[in-house]
Amino acid sequence: MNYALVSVALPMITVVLLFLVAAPVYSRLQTLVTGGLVIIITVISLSTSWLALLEAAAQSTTSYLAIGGWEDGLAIRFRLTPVVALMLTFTALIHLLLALYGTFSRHGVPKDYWSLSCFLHGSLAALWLSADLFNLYVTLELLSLSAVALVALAGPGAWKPAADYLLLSLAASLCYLFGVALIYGRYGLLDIAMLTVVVNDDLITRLALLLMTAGLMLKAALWPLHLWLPAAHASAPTAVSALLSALVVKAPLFILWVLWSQVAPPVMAQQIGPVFALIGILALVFGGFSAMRTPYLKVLVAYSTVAQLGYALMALGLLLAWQQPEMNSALWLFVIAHGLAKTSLFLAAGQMQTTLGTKRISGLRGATQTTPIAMFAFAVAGGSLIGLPPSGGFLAKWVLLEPLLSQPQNWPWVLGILLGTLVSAAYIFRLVVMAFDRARINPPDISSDHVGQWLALVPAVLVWGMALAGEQLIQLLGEGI
Amino acid sequence: MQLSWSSLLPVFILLSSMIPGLLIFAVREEQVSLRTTLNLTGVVLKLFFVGLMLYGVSRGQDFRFALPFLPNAPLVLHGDALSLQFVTLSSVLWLATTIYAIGYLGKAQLRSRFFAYFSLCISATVGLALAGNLITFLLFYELLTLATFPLVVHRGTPESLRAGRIYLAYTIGGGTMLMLGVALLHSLANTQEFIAGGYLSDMAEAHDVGLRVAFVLMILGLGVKAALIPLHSWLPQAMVAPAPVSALLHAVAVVKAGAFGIIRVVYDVYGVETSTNLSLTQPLLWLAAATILYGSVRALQQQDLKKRLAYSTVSQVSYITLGVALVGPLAAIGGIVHLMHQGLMKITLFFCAGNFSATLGVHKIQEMDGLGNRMPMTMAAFTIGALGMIGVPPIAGFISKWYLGAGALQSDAMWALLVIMVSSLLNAAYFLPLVYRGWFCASPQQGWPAEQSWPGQRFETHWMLLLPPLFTALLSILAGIFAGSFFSPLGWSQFIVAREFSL
Amino acid sequence: MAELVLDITLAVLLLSMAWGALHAPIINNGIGLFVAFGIVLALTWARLGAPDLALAEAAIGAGLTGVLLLHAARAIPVPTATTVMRPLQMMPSILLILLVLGLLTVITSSGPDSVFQQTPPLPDLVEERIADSGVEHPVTAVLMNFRAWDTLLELFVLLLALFGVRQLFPGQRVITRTGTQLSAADKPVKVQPWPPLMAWMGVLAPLLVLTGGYLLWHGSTAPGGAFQAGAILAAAAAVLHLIQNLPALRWSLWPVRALICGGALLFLVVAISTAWLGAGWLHYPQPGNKLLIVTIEVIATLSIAVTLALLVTGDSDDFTR
Amino acid sequence: MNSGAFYLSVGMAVFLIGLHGLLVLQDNLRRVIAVNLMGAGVFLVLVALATRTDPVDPVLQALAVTGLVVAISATAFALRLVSARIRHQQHKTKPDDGRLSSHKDKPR
Repeated sequence: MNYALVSVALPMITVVLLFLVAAPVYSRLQTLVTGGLVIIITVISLSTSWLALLEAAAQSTTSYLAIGGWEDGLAIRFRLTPVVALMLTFTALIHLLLALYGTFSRHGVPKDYWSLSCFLHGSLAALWLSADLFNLYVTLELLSLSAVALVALAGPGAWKPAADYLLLSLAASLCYLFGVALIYGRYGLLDIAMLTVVVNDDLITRLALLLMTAGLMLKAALWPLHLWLPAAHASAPTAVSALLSALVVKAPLFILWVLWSQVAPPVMAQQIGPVFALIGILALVFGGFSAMRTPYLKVLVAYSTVAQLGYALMALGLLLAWQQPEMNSALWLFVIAHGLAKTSLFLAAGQMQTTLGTKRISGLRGATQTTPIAMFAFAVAGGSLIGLPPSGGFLAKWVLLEPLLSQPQNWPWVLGILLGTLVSAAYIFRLVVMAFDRARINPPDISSDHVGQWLALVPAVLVWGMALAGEQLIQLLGEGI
Repeated sequence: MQLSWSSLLPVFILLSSMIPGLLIFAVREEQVSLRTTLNLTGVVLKLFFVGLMLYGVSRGQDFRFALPFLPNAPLVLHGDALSLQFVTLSSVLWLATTIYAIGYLGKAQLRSRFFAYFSLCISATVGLALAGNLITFLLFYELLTLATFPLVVHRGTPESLRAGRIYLAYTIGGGTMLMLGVALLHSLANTQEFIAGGYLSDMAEAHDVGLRVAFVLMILGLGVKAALIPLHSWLPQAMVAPAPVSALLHAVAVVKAGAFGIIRVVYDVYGVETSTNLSLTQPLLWLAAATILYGSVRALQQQDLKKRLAYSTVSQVSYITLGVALVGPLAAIGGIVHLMHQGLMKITLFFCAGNFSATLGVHKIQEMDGLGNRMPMTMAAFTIGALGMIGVPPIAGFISKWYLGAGALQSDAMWALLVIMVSSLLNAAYFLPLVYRGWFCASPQQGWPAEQSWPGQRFETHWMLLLPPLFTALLSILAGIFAGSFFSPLGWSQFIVAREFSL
Repeated sequence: MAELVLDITLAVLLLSMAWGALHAPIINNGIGLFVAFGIVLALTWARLGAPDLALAEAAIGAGLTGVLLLHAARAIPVPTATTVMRPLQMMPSILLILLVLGLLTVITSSGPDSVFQQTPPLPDLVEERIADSGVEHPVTAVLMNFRAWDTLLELFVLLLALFGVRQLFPGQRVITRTGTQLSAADKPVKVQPWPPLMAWMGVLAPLLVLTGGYLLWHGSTAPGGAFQAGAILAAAAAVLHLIQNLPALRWSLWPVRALICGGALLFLVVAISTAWLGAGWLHYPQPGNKLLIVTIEVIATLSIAVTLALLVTGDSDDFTR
Repeated sequence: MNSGAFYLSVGMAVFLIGLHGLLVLQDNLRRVIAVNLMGAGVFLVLVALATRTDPVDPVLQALAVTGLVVAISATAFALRLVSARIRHQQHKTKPDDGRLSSHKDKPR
C-alpha cells in the first residue's frame, strides 16, 4: 500500500512545486529541465506502482487503508487490488511516454502542459485508489477540470469544445453526486466495500444507480452520450489527446465497473448487463461508422475511441449479465490495449499532421514515404485496435470471445464483435492504403521529426508486446475485483 | 522449458529471415551490396537450418519450441514432416526469388522497403508452416496478410491501391473468420497441438454443431487465401504487384498458406475420421471441384498473361484441397505432393512471365508470338512449367495428377476423376496456345512493345532473371523423374501420409 | 404554522428565481435573479440547521459566483436577446419537470424504503469519536479529520481551477502588445466607483477581514471554518478590488504563489509525513492534532482566500508574467 | 410530510430545472447558471437528508461544503473559459489561431 501512496503523492507534490517555481517554459533548456523532472517523477511513480502491483498480485485478499485511521466507514478508505495497481502502473506508464514525447519531440507540448499533466496523473491515481463514493466524485471533478484545462491549452480554437466539455462534464458529475446523495440517504454509507454488504434491490437504489450511471456514461463518452468527445479530443494538443483518450475516459468507466460489479446487487446487475452489452455493440458500429466517414485525421482517431469503448462496455455488460469474473480480464485488457494503441495513434497522427501540414486524411497520401515511422506506428497501433494477433487488442478480444463461444445461445453477441472488428479494420486500413499512394504524394511542409516519430512507435510496440505477458495478465485480472 | 538446439532450431529458421528483414528496413536505398548481403545471408542460413532439420526429422528427431501466450494456448513451433515440406518449398523458392527480385527491381525506388517486407513474408510463411497449434497458425496467418499487403500496393498506383483494398477486404475478413473458428474450437476443446488423426474424435458427438460451425468458419477463413470460390477474386486483382511478388507470394506463399491450413485442419485437428463422420469433407470436395473447373474456364477467357496464370493458380491450388477432401491415402499423397509440385511449376511460369514483361514488355497473350526465338531459354522453362501443369510426364505435375486420379478411384468418386480429366483438358487448352505462339509463330514485325537491355548483358536477359526460372524448371523435372526416391517430394509425402492414415 | 409559511415562501422563491435565472429574457436580469437565488438558498440552509453552509453559500454561492457571472456578462457585447420562451411554450417543459419530480419524490420519500425511514450510522460515530479528533465542531471534524482527504483534494481542485484560468491568458498576447485593439472587454474600465461604496468599503473591508478571522478561529467549536473564512476574505478582496484599494494580486509575485500553494502543500506534506513517520496517511498524531489542524486551517484559509480572489478578480494582467 | 421531505423535493425540483435548462438553452452563460442550479439542487438534497437526525448529520453537511467549493472552482473556470472565448471571437479580425490551417485543409 505504501508503494501506491508514493505513486499518488509524487505527481501531486510535483504539481505544487512546478506551480511554485512557475518558470516560464520557453527555452529549449527549460523544457528539458521541466520535462526531465517530470520524467524522473513518472519513472519513480511507475516503479513504485509496479511494486504495488507485485504486492497486490501476491496477496489473496484486498488490502485497505483507512485514511486517518478511522474505521467503520467514518473515513475514506484506499483500496489496493490487482486492477487498481495495474491502472496505477498504466497511468504512470502513459504519462511517462508522453513526458518523453513532450521533452524530446521537436513539436513537443504547450508550456503549461507539464503541471497539468501531473495534475491529471495525481487525480487519476487518487481515483483508482479510492473506495469511497463521494471521494470518487471529488477525484472525478479534479480529473475533469485538469482534462478541460489541458484541452484549452491548444489555444482559442479549442476553447469552445473545452467549454462544452466542461459544462457537460460538470452536469454529469452532479448527476453522479445526486446518485451518491440518494445512496447515502438510503444506506447512510459511502464506503464501497461496506455498501456491498448492505445494499439491496429497491427503487431508490435503482434510481441512484441509474443517475450515477447516466453521469458516468456521459463522462466516459459512452455511446450515445459521446457527442462532446470527438471535438474535444480532436482539438486538443497531440499529447493531450493521447492522455484524454488513453486515460481520462477510462476513469468513469472504472467507477461504472465498481458500481455495478461491486455495489449493485447481482440481480440488478444481471438486468442491466445486456443493456450495456447492446449499447457497446451500437457504439462499436456507429462509432466506427462515423470514424469511417470523417475527413479529418484526429477526428477519426477520436471516433475510434468511441467505438473501442464499445468493446469495454460490452465486456462490462456481459460480465454483469453472467457474473463471470473472467470477463474482468477482457474489460481491463481492452482498457490497457486501447490506451496504449491510442497513445501511439494520436502521437503518430500529430506528427503526420504537423509534418504534412494538413488535418485532413487525404493529406496522408504517400505518408509511408514522407513520414514512414509515424505511419508505421499508426498502422501497428491500428492493428491492435482491429485485434490482430498477437496484439493486446487481440488478447482482450480472445478473452471476451471464449465464454461467448462456449455456449451456442450466446453466439449472437459474437456478431457484434465481428462487426466491430470489420468496421475498425475498414477505418484503419482506409487510411493505411492511402498512405501507400505513390502517384499523388502530399509533400511535407517541414522536415520530419524523427525522435517524435520513434516515440510514437513505442506504445504501439508495447501493445503488441503485451502478448509476452498475455497469460499472466489474463490470470491476474481474471480474479475479479 | 529446456533450451537445446532441437528446441531452438525452429526459432532459428524463423529468425533467419525475420532479422535480416527488420535490418533491411534501416538500410538506405543506395546501399545495394549491404542489402544484398543481408538478404543472401538470410537465405543461406535458412537453407542450412532447414537442411539440418530435414536431416533430423528423417531420423525421427523432434523439434519443438513453446512459449506461453494465452491460457491453454501457448505459441508452439513444431517441425514435423508436413511442415518441413512447406518450409523447404518456401526456403528454396525464396532463394530463387531473392535473386530474381534483385535483378528485376534493378534501380527502382523503395527497394529496401520491398526486400524488408519480402523477408517478413517469408518469415510469416515459414512460421505458419512450423506452427504447432491453431493459435500459432492464426498468428502467422494474419502476419502474412500484413506483410504481403505493402508488397501488393508496392507500385503505389491507383490500380494497385485498389487491388490492395480488395486484398485487405478479403484477407482481413477471412482472418476474422479464422479467428472466430479457432476461438470457437478453443472454447470447446482448448488449443491442442496438431497431431496426426486430430484431437477431436472423442467429442465429435457431444459438440457436433459447434465443431461443424468451427470447421465452416475456419474453411471460410482459409478459403480466402486458398482462393476457393467464391472467395478468390482478390487473387487476379493482386497481380498488379511486381513480378517477384506475384511469383513467390501469389503462386506459393499466400495461396499455399490457405491450402496448407486446410490440410492441417482436416488431418491434424479434426482428423480424417472425425471430419468424415461429421460429413464435412463432402461439401469441401464439391467446393474444390467447382473451383478447379471455374478457375480453368476463367483462365481460358483471360487475355493478359499474368491474369491467366492467376486463374490457373485458383484452379491448381484447389487440387490440393481436392486431394485432402477425397479422404484416402492416395489422394492425400496427391494433394500434399501437389503443394510442392504446383509451387515449383507455377513459380517457373511467373518468373517467365516476369521476364517477358521486364525484357520485352510483353504482357498480353497476343504479343507472345515468336518469343521462343528471342528468348529461347526462358521460353523453354515456360514450356516445361506449362506442360507440367497439364500433367505431361515426366514433369512433376504428372505425378500429382496421377495420385489424385488414383485417389479418386480409391475413394469411389468417379466424378472427381472426371473433374481432374476435364480440368487437364482445359489446362491444355489455355497453356498450349501460348507454347505454340512462342515457338511456332513469327516474331512481330514492328518489334517488341518495350525492349530493354542491361549493361553487360550476355544472355537473352539479365542473368539474375534467367537463372531462377531455369533452376525451378529443372527442379520440377527432377521432382518428376526422381519421384521414387525418399527425398523427393513424393517420397516425403508418402512418409507424411503414412503417419496420418497409420499405414 | 409559521414554519410551514416560511418553508413554502422559501420554496416558491427558490423555484421561481431558479426558473427566472435561466429563462429571463435579458441575461443580466438572469444573473441578478441567480444571485438572489443564492441568498434565498443561504436562508434555506440556515432554516435547515446548516449554518456552515449558509455562511459558505452567502459568500461563495451568491457573492463570488455573482461577481464572476457579471464579469463574464460584461464580455458579451450586447445583452443577447436570446429566444425567449413564452409561458405557453414553457408548459410542456414544466409539466415534464413536475412529472419527473413527482416520480422522484414518490421513489425517495414514500414506502418502507423511504430515505426518511433510515437512520444513518455515521452521525453517531462522529459524535462518539469527535473527542479524539482534535476539533469540537462536528462539521469541521469531518472536514479536517474524518474526511480530510476530500478536503485535501478540494484544495487541489481550487489550485487547478486557478491554473486553468491562468493558462487562458498566455503571456505576450498579441492584442495587448500591439495595443491597437484595446477595448472595454480587454481591460476593465477604470471608472470611478460609486462614492458611497468607496466610503463604506473603508469600513466594511476590515470588518470582513475580522469576520473571516473570527470564523476561522471559531470553526473548531462552532459553525465556521477554513472555507467559510477563506470565502469571506476573498469576498472582501473582491470588494476592495472593485474600489481599487487593493494592491493587485499578481501571479508573478512569488509571495502570492506561495500563499496560493501553501494550503495544498502543507496538507500534502502532513499526509506524506504522517504516512512515512507516523501511523498512516493523514493519521494525525494524538497529542498535537488540534495544533496541526489549526495550522492547516489557517494556511488553507489564506490559500483559499487568495485563490478565490484571484479567480474572481484576476484579469489578464495578473496572470501574465 | 416533514420539512426534510419537503426540501428534498424542492432540491430535486431545482436540480430538474437546472437539467432542463442545460438541455434546452444554447447560450453558454445560461448553461453555466443551469449547471450551478443543478449543483444547488443536489446540495439541497444533501442538506435536506441531513435533517433526518438530531442534531443534523455533520457528514452530509461536510459533503455539501466540499461540493460547494468544488462547484465554485469549476464555475469560475467555466465562466473564464466562456468569456475568454467570447472575447476572442470579438477580436477575431486576424484569421489566425496560430495552428495548423494551411491551404491544404481546404476541401479538394
